[in-house]
Amino acid sequence: MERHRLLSELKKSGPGKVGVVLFALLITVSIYVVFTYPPDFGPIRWSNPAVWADNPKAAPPAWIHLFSDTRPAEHQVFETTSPVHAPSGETHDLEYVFQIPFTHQADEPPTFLSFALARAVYHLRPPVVTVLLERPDGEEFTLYREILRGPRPGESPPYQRHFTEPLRVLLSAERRAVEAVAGFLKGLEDPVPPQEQWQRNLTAALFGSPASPEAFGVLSGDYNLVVRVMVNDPADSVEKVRAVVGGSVFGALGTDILGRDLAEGLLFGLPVALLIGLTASLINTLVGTSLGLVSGYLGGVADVIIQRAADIVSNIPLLPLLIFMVFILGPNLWIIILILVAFSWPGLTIMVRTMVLQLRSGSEVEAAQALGASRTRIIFRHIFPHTAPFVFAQLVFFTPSAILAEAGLSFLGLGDPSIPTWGQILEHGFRTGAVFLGYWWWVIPPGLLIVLTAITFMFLALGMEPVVNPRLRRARSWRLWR
Amino acid sequence: MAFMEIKDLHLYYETTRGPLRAVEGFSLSFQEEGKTLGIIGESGSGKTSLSLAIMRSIPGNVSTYQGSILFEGRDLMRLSAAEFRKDIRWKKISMVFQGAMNSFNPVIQVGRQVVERLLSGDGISPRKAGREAESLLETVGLSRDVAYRYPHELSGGMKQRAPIAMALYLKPRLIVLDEPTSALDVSIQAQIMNLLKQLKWNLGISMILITHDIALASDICDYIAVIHGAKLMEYGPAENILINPQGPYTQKLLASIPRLHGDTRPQFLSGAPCDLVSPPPGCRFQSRCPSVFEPCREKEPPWLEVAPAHWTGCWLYAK
Amino acid sequence: MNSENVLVKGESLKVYFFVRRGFFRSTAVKAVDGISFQLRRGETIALVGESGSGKTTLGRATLGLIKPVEGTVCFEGEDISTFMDHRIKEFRRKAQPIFQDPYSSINPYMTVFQLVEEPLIIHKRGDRKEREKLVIQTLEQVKLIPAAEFATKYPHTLSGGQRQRVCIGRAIVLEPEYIVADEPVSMIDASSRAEILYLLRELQERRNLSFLYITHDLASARHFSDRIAVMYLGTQVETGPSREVIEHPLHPYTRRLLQAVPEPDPRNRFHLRPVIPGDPPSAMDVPQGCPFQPRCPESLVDECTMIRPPLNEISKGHHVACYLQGKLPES
Amino acid sequence: MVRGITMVLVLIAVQFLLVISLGITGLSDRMLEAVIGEELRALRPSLAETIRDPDELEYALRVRREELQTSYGLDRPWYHRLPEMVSRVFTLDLGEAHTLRSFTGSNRVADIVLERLPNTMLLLTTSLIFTAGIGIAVGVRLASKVGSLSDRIVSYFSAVSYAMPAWWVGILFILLFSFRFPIFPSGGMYGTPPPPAGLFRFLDLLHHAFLPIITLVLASAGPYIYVVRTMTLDVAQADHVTVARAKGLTEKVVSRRHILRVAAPPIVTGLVLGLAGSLGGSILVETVFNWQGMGRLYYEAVVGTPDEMVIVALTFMFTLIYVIARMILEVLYVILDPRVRYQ
Repeated sequence: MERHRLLSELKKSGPGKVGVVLFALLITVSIYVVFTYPPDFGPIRWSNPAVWADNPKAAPPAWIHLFSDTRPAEHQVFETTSPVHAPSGETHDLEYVFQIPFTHQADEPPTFLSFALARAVYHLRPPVVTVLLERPDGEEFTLYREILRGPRPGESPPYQRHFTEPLRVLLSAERRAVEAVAGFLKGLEDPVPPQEQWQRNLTAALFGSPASPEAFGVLSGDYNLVVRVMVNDPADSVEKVRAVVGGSVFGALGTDILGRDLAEGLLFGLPVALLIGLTASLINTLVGTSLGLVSGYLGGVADVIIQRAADIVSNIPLLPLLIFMVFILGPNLWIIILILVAFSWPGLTIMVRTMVLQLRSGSEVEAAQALGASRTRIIFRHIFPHTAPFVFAQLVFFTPSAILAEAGLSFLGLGDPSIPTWGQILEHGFRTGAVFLGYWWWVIPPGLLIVLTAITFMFLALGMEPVVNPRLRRARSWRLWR
Repeated sequence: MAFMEIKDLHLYYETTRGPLRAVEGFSLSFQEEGKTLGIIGESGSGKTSLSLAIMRSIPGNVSTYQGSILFEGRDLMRLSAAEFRKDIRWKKISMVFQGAMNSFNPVIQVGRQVVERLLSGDGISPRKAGREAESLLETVGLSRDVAYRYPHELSGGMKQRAPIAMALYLKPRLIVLDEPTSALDVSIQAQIMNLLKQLKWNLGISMILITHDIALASDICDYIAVIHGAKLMEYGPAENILINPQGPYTQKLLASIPRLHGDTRPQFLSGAPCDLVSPPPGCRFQSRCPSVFEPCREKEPPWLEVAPAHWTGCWLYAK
Repeated sequence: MNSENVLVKGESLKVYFFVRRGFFRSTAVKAVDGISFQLRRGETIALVGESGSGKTTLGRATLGLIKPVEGTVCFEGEDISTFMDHRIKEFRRKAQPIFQDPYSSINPYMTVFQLVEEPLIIHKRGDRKEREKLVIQTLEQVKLIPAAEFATKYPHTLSGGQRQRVCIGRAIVLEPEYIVADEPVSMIDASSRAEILYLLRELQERRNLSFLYITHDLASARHFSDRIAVMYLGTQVETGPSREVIEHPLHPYTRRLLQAVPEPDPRNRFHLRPVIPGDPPSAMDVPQGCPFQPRCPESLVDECTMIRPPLNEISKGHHVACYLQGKLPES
Repeated sequence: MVRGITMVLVLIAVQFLLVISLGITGLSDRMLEAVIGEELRALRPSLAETIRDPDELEYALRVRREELQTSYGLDRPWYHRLPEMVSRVFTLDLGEAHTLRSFTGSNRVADIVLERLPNTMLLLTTSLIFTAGIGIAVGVRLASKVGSLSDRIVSYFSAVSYAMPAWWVGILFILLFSFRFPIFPSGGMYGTPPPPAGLFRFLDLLHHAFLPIITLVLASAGPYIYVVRTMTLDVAQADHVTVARAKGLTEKVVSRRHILRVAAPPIVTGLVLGLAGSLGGSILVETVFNWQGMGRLYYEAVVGTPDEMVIVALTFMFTLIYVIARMILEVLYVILDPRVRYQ
């Protein structure tokens, strides 16, 4: 009876409806994440700096330009494997030329310019790599010129370079680029900004021309990044060239200080949060309910022991102990869940026991006993169904507590490092000073997601309240800290 | 002038299916002061709602509350809430609620609660209040020290007497008693009824006794009103109703009481009172009535005086 | 008395509960304190008394739901406390309770069909088909007609009387021989009480059932039982044929109890009803001698305060436990 | 009686849980070894100046190490050493910290903890008082108009407030009120340099305490309002309230004497249980606002350079605060509910 009421009540109440819709949404997104993300997302992607090297650091989300008049520099990544020119076999034409044309249309210069080169092979002498920037005003800057590393002792040809780790160069910080700019400025007649000023912000000079003695104006238009690789042997090769024009904004939710795409990490956090919440809640419910049933129905010594234990555990201030235990036992997701359960079962146990005691002396159970029903039958058919709606509501109610608890632990740096969670993202942001630097995109979305997830369950619980309330409100689960 | 006259009283509750008609078009005049009127009805007939309507103690989910209650020439329903509180509530009309054990605040001493009305506001000294509470409790047959006990320390019978003491506090002219003895053993029930009789005789207090037990009503009531399905079915002097009932419902109700003496077996009324959210047209008793005929199903029965001061609402007596 | 015909027999039954008082002490609540009775096949005994007189406890003891501290309950001549595993199950099939509150004694999560079927499942009766047939038959017997329609309903959609019929159906589906009906109609509207009682009587006649009818309603006891046993504070003070006990009560307690019952008579209102003074005492401290003696309105003889009066047969089948027999005026 | 025993058991159980986990995992030994290593490293240069012979130097260091091991009790297994520590803690002899120091430089744990205690209590008690005030005032008002717009709004607010991690709210406040609109300081307890003692210093403290307190209140008031509302509602529907109204008592008397007075015990319980939440929350909030309280200290003692003496002492203090609150609750219960008195 009450099972049906539970559902119909959920559909009727406002919070219940909102809860159901949100829950469906969370589940759908989680399923998407589970199927599209690699299972070891944490170690191989999130915590691997190489993956994020090309991204702008601490960039706000791309959509903020909707709220400002200036057009931000777009983040552009180019990669090519086909040179416009390759060695033809004649001895004086031993050169690979890669061209990366791009357009810069913004009210500010790019935040950086970088290039990368991967999988080079040579046979005699190491190739020479030169990088040039052709600007829309026809100027040409040589940004970089280096020779790849020569043969190591004991190495024999063909020599392979940058196969595992590409050669990565931050062009906008290169000495040669500074020289190129200085040369360019010297040729101008108008007064130009002093070197101390533009050297700190080289991209402004690379992507602009002096607009006044103080500052550079942005030079919009088509640029071309040319990468020349001089080789000594026609059999030498270069496979891949990559260029990144660093933007000032990135993606849907921006990046963190390491250039990680926050949207990606936050999305991964959703199934993790649901996993933590639901698993902890499920185990907690299972443990709490069974102990309550045992304690209430069997009575005697078992009852006394369980009740004393519940009394003690429920009076322990949770968070200090939780921090301590996680610190001792190590930050592992499952350990965190188990510790959470270890300190949270008494609420449910006490509630279930009280109900069982009432039911046990009631006439329904007595009638079943008089029929000769077995103990198992009485517990599962005549006692458990009465407690089920309350147990279920507790299940829903405990879930956000567990999510919040994990987030709190993660925020203290006690999260499982192999699995990125919202709490950990927040912790990283807080620890690296995101708050004090005003990196709001790093701090607000993870918190909002925690709230959204927790509130989904709160609304579900609120929707069930009319059915469950009289007894639920005596349960003490809300004492869980936040 | 009648002592109390209720005219066309309605009380509907709001439900998800529509209004639940707990009291519908209830009219009766309670002629003499110092007498007792019994209101008899099965569970779900609206008798408790009627008592709440008379006391103007209506709960929040009431959708319709109208009609008039003339008491000492004043229409109680037209009085403002403040006037009603100042002049009528507990001063002229008091009440003993159903479920006496819950009538008392568990954390305040019984005596304080008995004389609480004046303690808060109109102001009497606590000492005087204490003495008054003691003597009131004595009036209802409780010892003086009960005044200083908490409700959970009283036995069932004592708990039943204390609300009566509370109702007597301001010497009201009318006490509404809602099932004052339900869930009590016959022996305690008889004690309480004796107490009520003594109050009636000695203090001349008028009472309205609401109960499902017509035999219990015979113990004290001078007039009896029978309600069924939120409607008044029959009303008259106790002699007429108990000995010579006219409406089929009253007849059946009386026949369903097992008699202690004599071998007449009790009869029974099968079926349940009609649904008060969507009642059938015509008489509310039609589905259970043994002598139902055409008009009962079509139109509401007329209210007829079948004997002096004895009224019944039944098509059987329509000419 | 033909002993072959006796179905249930209690011999000097005593049921005590122990209640913690303070930290170490505990007091015995003497709910049933030395009661013997015999219930024949096809007979109904009404157990009458105020609340706290121990009548419910006695009923539960005869079903083996509570263990007496002393005395035995025999069912078909055998002590039920000696029943082991399968024997106890057989006994459970034959002896069934019906409880006062039809709202709390059935599982609200089960349909009427499941409720009535459950005893059959517990006792592994028949296959699905046979059980279905039996359940429908039973529902028809308890007048839940049309049975097929009622079978699919949940209890909360039924009225009090209908629920009580479901309880009765649950109790009789196993074809028991002995039923303890504990105030089966006190939660039902007065106007439909008789209907349930007639139903029980009909089932009794058809199946030769024996009833222990526990009630505080003396009038219904008169009409629906063969014998009445009046209980006071865990003891039997009077027992005899129903009519006899009602018309010629011997014990002062029975007399006062009967006088307290109102009959719908308009003359009632002109006089006070004789009442038993005071509250019923608690079973925690039962007075010495006759348990009724502190409230007894009759003049006391010395024995009353010293030794508990034995149950004496005054006329055929009419027993009373009182020293004042012959000294009391005829009622 | 039973409650009192339970509370003492709680204290003991927590300590033993702590000690056993410290011992079994070998963490205690490791921490002490690290401390000794640290001391020896500091000792080496000064010793090297007086003792030239390397062998002799090593020997001297070894002797010193053994001395230290004995003084820290490392020569005995943890199950001898740690219970002693616990028993000392129970007599409030908190011992000496290995690495942490108090602001005044003392290494006595009692000094370290006690100078933090008032800071934490300032946050806890102030927020508790605000929570109680807001919760009771709003909750009771709402109970009288269930289903109204304001009731629904506050119900949603409660749910949201329960779902919001307090520390995150703290971060938002910093972002908003310290960074975007610099009204309040982002952390710490006093400005730099701290104003001279007296009124200004106190005002400075209030200025710094404002955000942490608001954070704690915001997190706990929402759920508490809901608890008060439900408890009050529960009582408001009781029969004795109908009777009180029927008696003609004014609505003020009814709600004060017949509703609030009866609902008081569970409402107080809710508050004390909420304290358990705030106690935990204070660790996080103190961390966010760099508030020099016990919570922040606990965080430092666990996450920074682990210091078992401080961990044990602080856990004891946290439990003690909670247990004292529970004891007060028991006493209040006896005062508030006559039914308990006579049980």
